[in-house]
Amino acid sequence: MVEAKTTGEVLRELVRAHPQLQGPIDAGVSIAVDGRIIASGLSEPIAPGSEVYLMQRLRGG
Amino acid sequence: MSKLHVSTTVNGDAVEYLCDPRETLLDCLRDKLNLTGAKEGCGTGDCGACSVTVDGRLVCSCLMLGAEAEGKQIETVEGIADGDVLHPLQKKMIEYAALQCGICTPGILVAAKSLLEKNPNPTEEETRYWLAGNLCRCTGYDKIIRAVMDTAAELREAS
Amino acid sequence: MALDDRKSEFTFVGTRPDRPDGLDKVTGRAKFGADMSAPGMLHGAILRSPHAHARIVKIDTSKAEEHKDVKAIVTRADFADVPFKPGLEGEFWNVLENVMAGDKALYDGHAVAAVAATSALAARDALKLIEVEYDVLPHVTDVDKAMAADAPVIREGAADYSVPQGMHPNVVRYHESGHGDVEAGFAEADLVIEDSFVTEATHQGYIEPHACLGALGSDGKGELWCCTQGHWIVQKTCAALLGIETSQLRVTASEIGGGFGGKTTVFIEPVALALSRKANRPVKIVMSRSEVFRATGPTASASMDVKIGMKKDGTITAAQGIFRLQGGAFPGAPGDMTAMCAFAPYDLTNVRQVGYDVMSNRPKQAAYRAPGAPMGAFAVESVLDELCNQLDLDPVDVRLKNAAQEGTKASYGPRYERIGLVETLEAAKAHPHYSAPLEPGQGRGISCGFWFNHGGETSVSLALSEDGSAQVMVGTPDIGGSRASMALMAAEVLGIPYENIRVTIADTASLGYNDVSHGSRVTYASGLATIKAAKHAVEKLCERAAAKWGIPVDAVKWQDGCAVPSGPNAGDFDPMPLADITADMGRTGGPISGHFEATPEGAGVSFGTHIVDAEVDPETGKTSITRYTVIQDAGKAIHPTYVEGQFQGGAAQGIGWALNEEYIYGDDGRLQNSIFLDYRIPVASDLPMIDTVIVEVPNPGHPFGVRGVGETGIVPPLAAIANAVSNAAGVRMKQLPMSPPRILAALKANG
Amino acid sequence: MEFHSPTSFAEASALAAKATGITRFLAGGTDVLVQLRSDLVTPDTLIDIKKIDGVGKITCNADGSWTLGVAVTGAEMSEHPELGRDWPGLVEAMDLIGSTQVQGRATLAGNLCNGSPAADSVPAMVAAGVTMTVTGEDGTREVAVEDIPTGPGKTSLAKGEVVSAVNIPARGDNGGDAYLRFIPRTEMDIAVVGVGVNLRLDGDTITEARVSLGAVAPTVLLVDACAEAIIGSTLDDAALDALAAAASAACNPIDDKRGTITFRTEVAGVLAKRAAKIAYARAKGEDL
Repeated sequence: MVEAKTTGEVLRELVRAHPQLQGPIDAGVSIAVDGRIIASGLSEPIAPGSEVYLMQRLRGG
Repeated sequence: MSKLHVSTTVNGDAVEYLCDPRETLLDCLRDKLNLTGAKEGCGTGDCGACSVTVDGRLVCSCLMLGAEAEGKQIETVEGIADGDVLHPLQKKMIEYAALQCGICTPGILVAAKSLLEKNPNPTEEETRYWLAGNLCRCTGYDKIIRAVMDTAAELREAS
Repeated sequence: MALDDRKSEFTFVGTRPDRPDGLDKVTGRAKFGADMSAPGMLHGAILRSPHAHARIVKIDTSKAEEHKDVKAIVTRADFADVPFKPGLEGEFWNVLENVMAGDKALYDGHAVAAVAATSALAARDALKLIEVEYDVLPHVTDVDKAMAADAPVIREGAADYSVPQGMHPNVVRYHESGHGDVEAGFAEADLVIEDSFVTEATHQGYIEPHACLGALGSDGKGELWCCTQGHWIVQKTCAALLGIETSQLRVTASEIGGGFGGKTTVFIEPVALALSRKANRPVKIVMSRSEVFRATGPTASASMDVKIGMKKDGTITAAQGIFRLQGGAFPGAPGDMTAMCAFAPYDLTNVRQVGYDVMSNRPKQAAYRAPGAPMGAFAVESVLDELCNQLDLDPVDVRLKNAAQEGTKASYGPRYERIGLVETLEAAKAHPHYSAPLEPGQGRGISCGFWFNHGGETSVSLALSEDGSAQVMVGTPDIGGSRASMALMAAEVLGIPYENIRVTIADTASLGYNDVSHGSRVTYASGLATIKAAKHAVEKLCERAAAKWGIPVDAVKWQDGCAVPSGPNAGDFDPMPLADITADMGRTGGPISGHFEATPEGAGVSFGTHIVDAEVDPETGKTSITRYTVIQDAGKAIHPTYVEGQFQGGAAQGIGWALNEEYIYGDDGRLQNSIFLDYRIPVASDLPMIDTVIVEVPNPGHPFGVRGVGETGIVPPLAAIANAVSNAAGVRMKQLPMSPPRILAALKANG
Repeated sequence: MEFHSPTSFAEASALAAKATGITRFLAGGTDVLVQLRSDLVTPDTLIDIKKIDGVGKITCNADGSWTLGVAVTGAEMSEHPELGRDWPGLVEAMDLIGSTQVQGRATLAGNLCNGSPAADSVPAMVAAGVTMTVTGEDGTREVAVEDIPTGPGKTSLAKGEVVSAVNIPARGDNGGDAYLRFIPRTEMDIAVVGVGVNLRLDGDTITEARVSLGAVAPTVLLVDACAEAIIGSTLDDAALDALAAAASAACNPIDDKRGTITFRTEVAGVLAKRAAKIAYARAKGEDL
């Protein structure tokens, strides 16, 4: 359980709580907030009660 | 390996160049005459992006040596428009969005023009088979075929 | 980002004007990668390994150096020392190793040295004078064999954190996701089908081979012209590989003759720059088609196991997929993408997916249109079709019954925002194609497909001229008509005619960083940025009008290309057209421009449904595609004709992939079919007209509702065609391409 | 590379005879240029034979036979009304090679001398009984098409010999020919299997036949067993089955990027039947 108001805070707090996540996060992750996939922005707001989901970073062709 | 002197006619202009016997007509058009409209997509005659006509005959300029152009009449994509007036095929290609990236477009235009000169009323099948040597990877050919056939119809009406 | 400015009524958007680069492209005037030359230019050529896997013992360039026309030769030693890291983290190292081999040649076609000479022929001749001593090593090119215990190791230490203990070192990344309890779900099913599927690697097959012209001085300043999907990534990568500062290299994107994901990285560009630095002259390199096939990025090949359980009424109770993707001698095969996309169209209670990224002695895979997604869809949608056949259910009804909707928890985790899958399925069901009778020997197939779409770093500037026209500078190379789309969106905001707007692809010195034209992001992200930049300019136009009228700026609004007074106390003024404001802008406060930069984060996922009829000759196994319909959600079609073109092109590429395109390796590990004669992409006479239906379910993440359309269109075809062929032939086809020998063998095996 | 444009076959032959290294004659160039470009074969001497008088002519001789210049292109053959009426299978076989663009350059002699067992025009020429006039330093000789290729990329022509004319027999009465090939696409492919059939009827009965297979052995095959299977028949189902069996039995193919042994063997029989039916219908005067 981490407390965060933005996508960047989520990542920071996750690594603080679970240092083993540093590897995956360095390798690139996207965060889905209420279904919207945030590819890289660290300042996207997260409202209370939002569903947050961590995914491997997406790549396109 | 001495170079060969070639005199030929391109889009009505008398031109001369010196070429290595191994250089293709496409090499000579692009590198010596700075006519870069014809493209090299394969170098093996399989993609048609380098299509030109030689004495009225549609060929791949990558499958002909520059030396063989001596005394010939060559037409390239640069010669299709009449001054500032686009050929109907050129207009239709734009109108139909029959190009996406546009790399195959010069070859398609040269080949389609050659088709319509030979057969003013081609069926869809005839058009598709005539253009089978012109690869397009973007469009799925649909809009290209429609553009060519509509141009044919327009030219028939005009004549 | 707040989208307070959403729009659903349009003046310009949705019309079909001529593209701004049309005339250049029909007259031969447009300058593509190979069309540029420079004073004093040399021609480069690259020596490539004939071996699939070999230690490079020695490279002797002395004879080539003596060639009178040779001005420079480079090998790996002429590039920067880039650090090695596992997985994709060390992507610069991976790219460098791919651009010029280090200790080992890792695939047939791997670059080992390069020459610059005064002519292209001389450069090619000089290559023959370079002597390379190889110690040939055992090789592997097949994904399943590359994972086997006795497989030769491509590179120790390449696996990243994600790979579980005990896997072969060639497995370099691992992905697992899902939710629910698949075993419990399978137990609930009336019918469970589990099957294995194989797809071969295919190439993006753009008709323009890679080409570039580079100039780099010993002062570290350089210029590069190249055909690329993204010149900032080229700038950044080349700078890293050559050890120069990024900003000192100016990269200009030429017109690009197709990319489809294959031009999202560098191959020859750093080599041209290294040669140029050494020779102190500009160097041009143009790949041959054979080099394109052997040494640029094909897509991954795949080996997949899919298991799906279904109730008699068509409800999917559980789904599981294992997807093994081979991406050449480097990390990057999109096994994770395959896994995440495979079941994405469906609302599943129990789902589990596993993806592997496996290395082998093949060229480094590059993205190809929805990378990874088509293979997974082929496996999943084939099993679904078989379930429908065996349970005697309508394939569209079953997909509708299980279709993901707004709020569905996606197979890859998050919940969907508003999506348009159901709308595409309903359109499929209503389309005359779906109910048209079939001739004997024909079969019909359908499939759904999904792709994420992408936003990415984006920067756009817009400047107004005194005559009231506008120039827009975008940073995403225009591959399929995006300049027209940008101009339409700018016209919509500014309220001036489409024709009065000129859109230019700016070079790296003229604009901030822009992500590559990939991920179906251009119309979405550059479009969004164009809209925002235009609004930024409109704000300034309103300020000028307010100042001229002497009223507060918030009393002015922008309407139909004019500033107009707004609100009860604004005063009574005639609308002030844009051109009236710009005419004297130099005297009223200076130039008026708009700018926007961001990483838009609302790309909006996209779905499509394809219907295809195929006819199989039972005596020869030859397939012809007799009818094809693409139905896809575009969110909002900015220029519908180019949206249709994307749909049609995706279908055509899918037809090639499904039927005939494949990388064929010999036992020696060499690519057997590196020319267009033998790598069989569809020709005009192979295809029918391709019907399209544009579904528009607006993307809530874009002011005009745009969803990218470039990639989703290649996701359903493999499965849709496999289903059509299987239904025509009466035997399930599980391997792509479904070449005639494979179909005939399957028919024979089936009696 | 030296480049020559002789004006007679004698001169061309002499140039080739005294040349050292690799020598190639350039007619349409659709194979020579591909090999040159890909560094597969870089000739030391390239002899363009298109400046020789008469190489572009199609002549119908008094006895009904045809003489084609060695630079006559596929497109010119297809556009010739009478040639196609006499030998539709042969003209169609040539027309199958490559694109419209390639048709503007490719020639029968070039297709033959490239030595590919998959060359489309060759089975049709063999079935038709075409011969080549070959000019060497010691004069000319006439060689049956089937005697020229000796293996992939190899021919029986001696150093200094050049094909100087293509001779197609008179069609004669009640005859028909056909050529079919299998390719995975509709165009732009190399034959995976090719079958040429030429036959003559007396009433409904086949009295003469020549059947030739391409791409199923190191050289194009003239298969007597195939001819025997249908001679004396009215091309009934039994004869067709025997023809297919004989065709498949004659196959000695390889597995390669274009097809498998099994596939080629099977499809050779299928195409032999289909081609025989077309040739038979043509011999009956049906317009196909």
